[in-house]
Amino acid sequence: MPEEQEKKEKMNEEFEPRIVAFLCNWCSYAGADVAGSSKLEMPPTVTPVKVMCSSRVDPVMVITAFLRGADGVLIAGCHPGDCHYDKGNYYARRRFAVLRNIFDTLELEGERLRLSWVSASEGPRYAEVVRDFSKKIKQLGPNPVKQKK
Amino acid sequence: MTEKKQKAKDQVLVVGAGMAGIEASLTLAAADKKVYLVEKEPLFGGKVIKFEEVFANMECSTCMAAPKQQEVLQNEKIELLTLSKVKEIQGEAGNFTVKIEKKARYVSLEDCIGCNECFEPCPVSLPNGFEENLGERKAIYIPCPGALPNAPSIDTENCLRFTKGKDCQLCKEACMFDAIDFDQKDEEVKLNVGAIIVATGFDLMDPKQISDFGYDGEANVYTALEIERLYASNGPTEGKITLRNGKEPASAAMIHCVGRKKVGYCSAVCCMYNFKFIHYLKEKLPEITLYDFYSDLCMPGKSYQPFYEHLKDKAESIRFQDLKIAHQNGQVRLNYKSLKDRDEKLDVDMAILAPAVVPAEGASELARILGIEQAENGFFGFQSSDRSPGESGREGIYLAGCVLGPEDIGKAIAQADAAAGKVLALLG
Amino acid sequence: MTKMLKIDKTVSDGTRDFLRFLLESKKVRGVAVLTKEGKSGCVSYSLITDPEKMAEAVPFYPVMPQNAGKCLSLLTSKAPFDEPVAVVLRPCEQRAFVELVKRQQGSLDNVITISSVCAGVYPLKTIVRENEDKLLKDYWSVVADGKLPEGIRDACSCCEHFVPIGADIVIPIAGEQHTGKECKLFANTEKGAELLKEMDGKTKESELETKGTETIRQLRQKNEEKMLPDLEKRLSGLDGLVEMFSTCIGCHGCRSVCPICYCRLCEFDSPRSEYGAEKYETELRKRGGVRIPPGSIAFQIGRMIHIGLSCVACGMCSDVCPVDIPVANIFRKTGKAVQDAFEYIPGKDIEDKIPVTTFEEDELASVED
Amino acid sequence: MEKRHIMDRKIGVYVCECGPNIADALDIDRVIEAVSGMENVAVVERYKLMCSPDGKKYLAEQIKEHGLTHLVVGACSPKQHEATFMAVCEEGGMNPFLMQMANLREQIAWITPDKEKATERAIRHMKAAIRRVRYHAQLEKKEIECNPDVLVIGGGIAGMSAALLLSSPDRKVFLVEKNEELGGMVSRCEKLFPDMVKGREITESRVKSLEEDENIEVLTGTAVENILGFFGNFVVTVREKESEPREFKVGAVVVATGADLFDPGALAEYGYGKIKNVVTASELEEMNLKGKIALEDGKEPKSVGIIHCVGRKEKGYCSEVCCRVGIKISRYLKEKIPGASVTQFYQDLCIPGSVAQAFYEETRNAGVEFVCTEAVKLSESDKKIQIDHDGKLATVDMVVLLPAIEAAESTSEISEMLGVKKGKGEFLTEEHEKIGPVTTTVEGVFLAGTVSGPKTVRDTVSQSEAAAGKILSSLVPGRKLETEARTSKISESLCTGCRTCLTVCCYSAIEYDESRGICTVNEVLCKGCGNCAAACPSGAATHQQFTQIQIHREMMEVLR
Amino acid sequence: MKEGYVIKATEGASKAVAELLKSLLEKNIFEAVLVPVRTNEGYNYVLTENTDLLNKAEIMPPVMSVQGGKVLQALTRHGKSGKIAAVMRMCEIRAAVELSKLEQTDLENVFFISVDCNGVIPLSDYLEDPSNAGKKFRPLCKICTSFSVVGDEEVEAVDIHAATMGVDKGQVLLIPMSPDGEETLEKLGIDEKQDTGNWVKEIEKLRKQRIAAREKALAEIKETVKTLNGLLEVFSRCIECHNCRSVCPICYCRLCFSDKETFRETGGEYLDRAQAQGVMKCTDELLQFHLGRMSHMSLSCVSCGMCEDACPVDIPVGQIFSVVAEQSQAIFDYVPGKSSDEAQPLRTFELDELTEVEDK
Repeated sequence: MPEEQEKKEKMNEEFEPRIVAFLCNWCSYAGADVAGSSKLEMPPTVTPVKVMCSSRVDPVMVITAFLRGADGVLIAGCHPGDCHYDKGNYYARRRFAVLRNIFDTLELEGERLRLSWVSASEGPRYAEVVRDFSKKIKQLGPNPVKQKK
Repeated sequence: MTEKKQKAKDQVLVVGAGMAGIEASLTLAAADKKVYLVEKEPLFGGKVIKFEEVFANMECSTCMAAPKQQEVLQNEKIELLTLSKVKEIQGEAGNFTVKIEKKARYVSLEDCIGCNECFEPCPVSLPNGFEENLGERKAIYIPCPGALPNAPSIDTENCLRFTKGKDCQLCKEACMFDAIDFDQKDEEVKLNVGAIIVATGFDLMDPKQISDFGYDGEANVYTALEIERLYASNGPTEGKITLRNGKEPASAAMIHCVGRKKVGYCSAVCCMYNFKFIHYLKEKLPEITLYDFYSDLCMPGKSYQPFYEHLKDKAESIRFQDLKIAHQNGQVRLNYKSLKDRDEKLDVDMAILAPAVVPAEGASELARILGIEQAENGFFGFQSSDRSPGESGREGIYLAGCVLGPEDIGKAIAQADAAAGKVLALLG
Repeated sequence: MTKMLKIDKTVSDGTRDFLRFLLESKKVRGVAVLTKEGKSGCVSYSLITDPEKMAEAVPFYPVMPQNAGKCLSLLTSKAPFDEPVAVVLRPCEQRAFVELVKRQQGSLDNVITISSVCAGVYPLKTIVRENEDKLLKDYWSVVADGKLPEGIRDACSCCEHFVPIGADIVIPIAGEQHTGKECKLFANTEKGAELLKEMDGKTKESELETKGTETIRQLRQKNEEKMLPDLEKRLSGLDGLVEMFSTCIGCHGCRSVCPICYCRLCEFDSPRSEYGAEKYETELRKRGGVRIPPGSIAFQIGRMIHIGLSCVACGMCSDVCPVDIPVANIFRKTGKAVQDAFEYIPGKDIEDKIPVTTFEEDELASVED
Repeated sequence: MEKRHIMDRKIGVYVCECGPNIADALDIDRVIEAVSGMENVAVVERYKLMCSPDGKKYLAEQIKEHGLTHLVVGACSPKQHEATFMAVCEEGGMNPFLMQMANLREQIAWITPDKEKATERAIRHMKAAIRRVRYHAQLEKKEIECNPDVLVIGGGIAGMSAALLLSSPDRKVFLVEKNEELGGMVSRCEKLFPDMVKGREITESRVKSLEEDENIEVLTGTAVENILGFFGNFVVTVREKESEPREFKVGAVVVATGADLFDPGALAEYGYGKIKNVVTASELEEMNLKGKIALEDGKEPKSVGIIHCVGRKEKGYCSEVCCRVGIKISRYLKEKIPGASVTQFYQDLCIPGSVAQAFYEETRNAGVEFVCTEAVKLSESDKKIQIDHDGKLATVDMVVLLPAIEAAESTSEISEMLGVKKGKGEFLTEEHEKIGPVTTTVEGVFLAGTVSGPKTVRDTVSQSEAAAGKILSSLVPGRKLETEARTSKISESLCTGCRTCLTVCCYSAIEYDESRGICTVNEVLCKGCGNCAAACPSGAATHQQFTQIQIHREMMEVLR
Repeated sequence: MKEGYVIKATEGASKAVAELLKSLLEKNIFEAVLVPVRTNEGYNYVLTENTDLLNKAEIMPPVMSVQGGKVLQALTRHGKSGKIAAVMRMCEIRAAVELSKLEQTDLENVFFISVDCNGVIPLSDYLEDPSNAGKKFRPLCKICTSFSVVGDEEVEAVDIHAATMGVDKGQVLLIPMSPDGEETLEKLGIDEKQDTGNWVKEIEKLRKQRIAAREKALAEIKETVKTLNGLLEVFSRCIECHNCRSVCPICYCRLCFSDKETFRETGGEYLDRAQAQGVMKCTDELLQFHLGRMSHMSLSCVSCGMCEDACPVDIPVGQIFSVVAEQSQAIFDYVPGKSSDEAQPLRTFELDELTEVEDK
């Protein structure tokens, strides 16, 4: 068994999470760009998928991402009140709450789904979100889907 | 001299590329006017891009400004002239001839892709004015991450090449795009426009002018703009609010109406942004003790008082008459007279001044060049109810934003659209 | 006489070995076959690429979780396989797939079909609710006696096309007495023969159709004769149909699992087939009472018209019906009637045109006047 | 059917070196090699600087030369150059929406020091972009006819100013006022602060210009009964008292219906309506206009108290103008009744801006007293009024109350009629308090003046002119409206008419079509956020540039 | 204490209510009534104005063959019905209300008569042997806490409630639940009244037991499905017939997301997917279907158990959805179908809420 453990830990060591990040065009994607032009180093774990507004993110997309092996899914949009489309992010938040609840209730490692607000000037915050989320996922290990019996 | 020829009535000059200037330009361009947007700084966006958030809804100001800035840069109807100033104007409404002095950037906007590789090697470093001197920059620089246009400029007052005549090439060598061109010359651009909108904004009074407040840029007495930059996530401390010695303040006092007596008017926005600072400071330093020194609370309109109410308990409000600031070894002492004419004193780690809003540097010269009205207090236009705010006293020239006096962004934007409206009505 | 390879193992083990061989020898990139996860796990149709995983394959497990034809359509409808894939399917499943390919719902490119002389399967509910091990034991022992297992679905016990048509490789089971110790692989086509090469085992020329298969055929005919009259009695006229579907709860499960029903959005889910207020009004006035939701008969008849010609009588519809309506029997009967009229055996040959998409000058005189 | 057209796509893939920025940070050749085999990829090239004039020319030529149907550019952030390359597409005769950018610089090169990893990521980004772009469809900006005429509701200073600025020979302006008279609040003030010009002069000069202007039709004593349609195409129904309703078309609507004043009667402490000689500011204005400021018994008041912030606590906001109104009124009193003592009871003096304080100081120097106080209570004591302010007492002949400005009753109807939400203080909500002070979330509907909150005359005028400016620039006579191409759309066959999309749309861009029982998107109003697409459970609603399949494909490559 | 009107039920509650309906028709108070009626081997909802047909009415049929909410959807999706009275179980009424929020039913002219529901028997058990009725029950019925209209379980839409629990045999207590209901009952001129105390006591007693039972049962179910492997284990039998969705009263889409072309891939891609783990099930998408469906309807799920009934492979899908639904609904303390003015939570929002889900 212990050796099993070791193997697992070792795997987690080498394991590089694959994270899909839905970024809203106006705030979070811009924030990611600022992080980039400020040359803030980030783990190579996150691949952004641009959407116009966090409210475009359909729960089914997130579910699909998870079931198809995403180790983490990040949804990032404008801070509440800042939505470029008036109120979109509030709807996004509700949808996320429901989705996250489903995952938590069924113990599907809901921590793999994250909602964060990142504004267009928050390059450093974006970098921090990426680092922090990547760290959490690394601790969780690979998506169970990829190792289901 | 380059000359832009086109029908005057289809062209408009907008002076000042802050929020008001930007708004006016976009509104005019939408009506197919060719707009020349003149900005004296190497970057544009005005004061707003220095703020992290704006009262009363605490919206992220970059999120407000950046999309509009991008629009300006991508709109082929708008030509942004940075490092430029109006030198001379002739003609009348419908047909002005304007001379613009355009300083050399020494970096080609066409070739530069904003990779920032040129800063590293530059041997000169100096306090960054954009960061209220809280951070450093090189002689070739972009004022802050995300600044637009996304290309540096060479500051000839500090570049060795221009000051000491040294043949320093380091930045040029570092640039892979041959974007840096020392041979660029200042040029004079001649424009033929039908109308002009003036939106050159404001400055904050330099508190050094009033010894009472003990501001010297070294003691832990700060101006509002310094706090804005300290809190800004793209600022010199990436949003950490610290004292000059890098420590976190345990207490801070915000002082309203700094210089109000001197200028003789209420600057309209100070109370509100002081409340905003309460939010800033409490968010970053939940333990901090805050004092809010005010004389009258000015929070006009439907949405300001609610904002105040949800913050007021986070700071002790003190209504004062006179106030002096003294400091020694880091500690700041406030000596003030309370409303009940009692003399009080209070020691804090940090004092934050809300200096009066004053006309932008060079306003008088601009008024002279344009031949438009300027009030004693230095602001433009007429403060009369029977003239519309945008009128400048000269037909074809209209005003928008804080050139008219201190006011919040919403009013400035409205005036910008109003000015644009007048232009469109005039030129058809 | 056809080329035949004999492996001295149970028909399942033999087939498994053969499939593993196909993967190992890189003759195919993948194998589509029934699998069972562990002991407790359930049976489902899977695409295997790793020889190791072949251990999970249960090629002839006597249950049909989904019509494999439908699964193959899912796998190939967007674009065909780009490399060879061997698929194990029952005769009805294979015919279903061919029908779907005729309708552009899949592609035979790079598909190599392995089918069996089918002894039928148990109803899903039986497998789910009764002792699986016992059922399996019974099944194979009965098959080994050259008989038909007890309790298999009606559709199977009356099946007439249980000998595959046009499969590349055929494995006899029904009517084959030695399934317990030997596995025969008949190479039906050139492709099939290719696959058998280098696979160890004794090759010889042999006949697929034996006395065994004949007896099974007769058995099944008898079963049908037993079943039909009763069905016909109940089905007499529209009332009979209404009667039989009176318990229908309108879940349309029969449609969802039907391999031939490939429409993305069924006519009967479209607003066109929904009643408006006034329609109810008139119905109510006419009859004094309307059943709601209405139109379960319209749905069934409509479906018969849409798929009758291509119904391969695989029996899935009966299997999923929550109220045990013998949908499959009804469809089989009505379907067969039209199919005979056009002498059309659905899925027999990819070249046969679907009768409704073609016509002949001198046909169907019988229906005129 | 998808099968068929997907197959004959020709995707051109171009990687920009961005000088050393991308070239040094990752192995572009490996990226090229990795994507070359992909389905539909016709050509893969690298270029030193794609956004340079040469680069753009090169790209446009490539599109023509290879007859590309789709384009993927791996370069900097789309925020930087998407517009640039979309223009290049049109240059090359390709629909610009068939292009997709992969952000190799900001989001890989500059944040991934390890070249190996950077390259892997770049490959993933590029593949994702390529997979996605295969599903891009041509989108066209539609041009729709629009009506340049404008409806201005409300004939106060706001409405009049807007109408006058809008008027032009090729645009008709309808100015609708429910009262018989134009002029609104301003015409009911003798003078206005800070420069004490006459209110009537201001309004009358405007009324005159309105009457002379044949492009403007003034409809007084007329109510707006209904407004249907959308930006560029509104249909308005108005009715003049009992007469037949009248219908006309306009392209935009300016709402300038103003505000009301808080009723002090609601608050016992002021004894308004009970105690004699307690009047409101507007009542005093009225007296003043009539020529005489007097007590009920006709005598002149010798002492007057002016009380600020009446109803401020109840309303929860500061009405901005009251302090200055109070100062103005004390000027009236000093002027008309020399020797009268005037005392202002205020909480906070709100006198923002470059001149108000001078106005205040002059007045104070003229002998008006200013008393700062928290709470005030009035009571009657032998014909006089006693003012209890924070325990201290003062006695005066007359008290003038400065009531808060509150949303007019009519605001609710307007809000219903136009779908503009009510917000803080029940006033109409601007699209954005800061950067959209006169626009609303309903495109083509503009706000001017106190209908969106308390304002000075000056700010009211500038808002009216701003509304006019917005209209002049967006609704140009003879020019069509260009719609956003990247909008949502709703599939007729899949829509169940559940209206979930409609309820979540922040721009009222979705309408329910009773006859067909489905929802439809109004492309003029849709801003393309895609909220409806995510809200719709059956995917009947979709965003044309962010379709489910585009995002799914992109995502699958990311996860591959 | 509320009062109810007493009607004789010597031949059973069903007959009694049927008689009530007859008189409602005869008095032309309604154009027609919607009730379950015995047809051959089954029970079906029938809309009728024919009083004879009401003799075959079965107010509380032992099985639920079609969920009443779906019935009303079929009846009013394309425009409101004439003025009708509908006799239904609570879960059916709540589904109908939920559907009205989703614009799938128009209840303006529907007058609801609810009944104390003691649950239904699974279809399969009934088919196996009708005499199972009243012995076996749907698992979800056994733990149903909203089987009546007392207190928390009050549902605005109900006009009259026909109480049978805690009411002496041979009687049905008709309790007016709305002004409209009150009025209607007065029209019928029933003289005998009785207070509802016993009934309330009885309901509350039973509810207490049910709440406990529910907690226990759902906790057990949760144990079996939790974690990915648990979920896969339970659903591995799923054959993707999607019966659960087709019979669900809340699933109203014409085309389910799971049937869209979107998720189809090319043969090559499927092979690559198989490669990843050596094997790929053709039912690989099934969790996407079930989780996706949860994300769409769990807020409105009324735990009626139709889905479970219709599942040909006996997956306890209803109970599993209940486990999730209860939690989802708790987030917005939303009770589906309780009140028609409460917006379905995904169609609205609060400015200041749910911050606990951010950055977690």
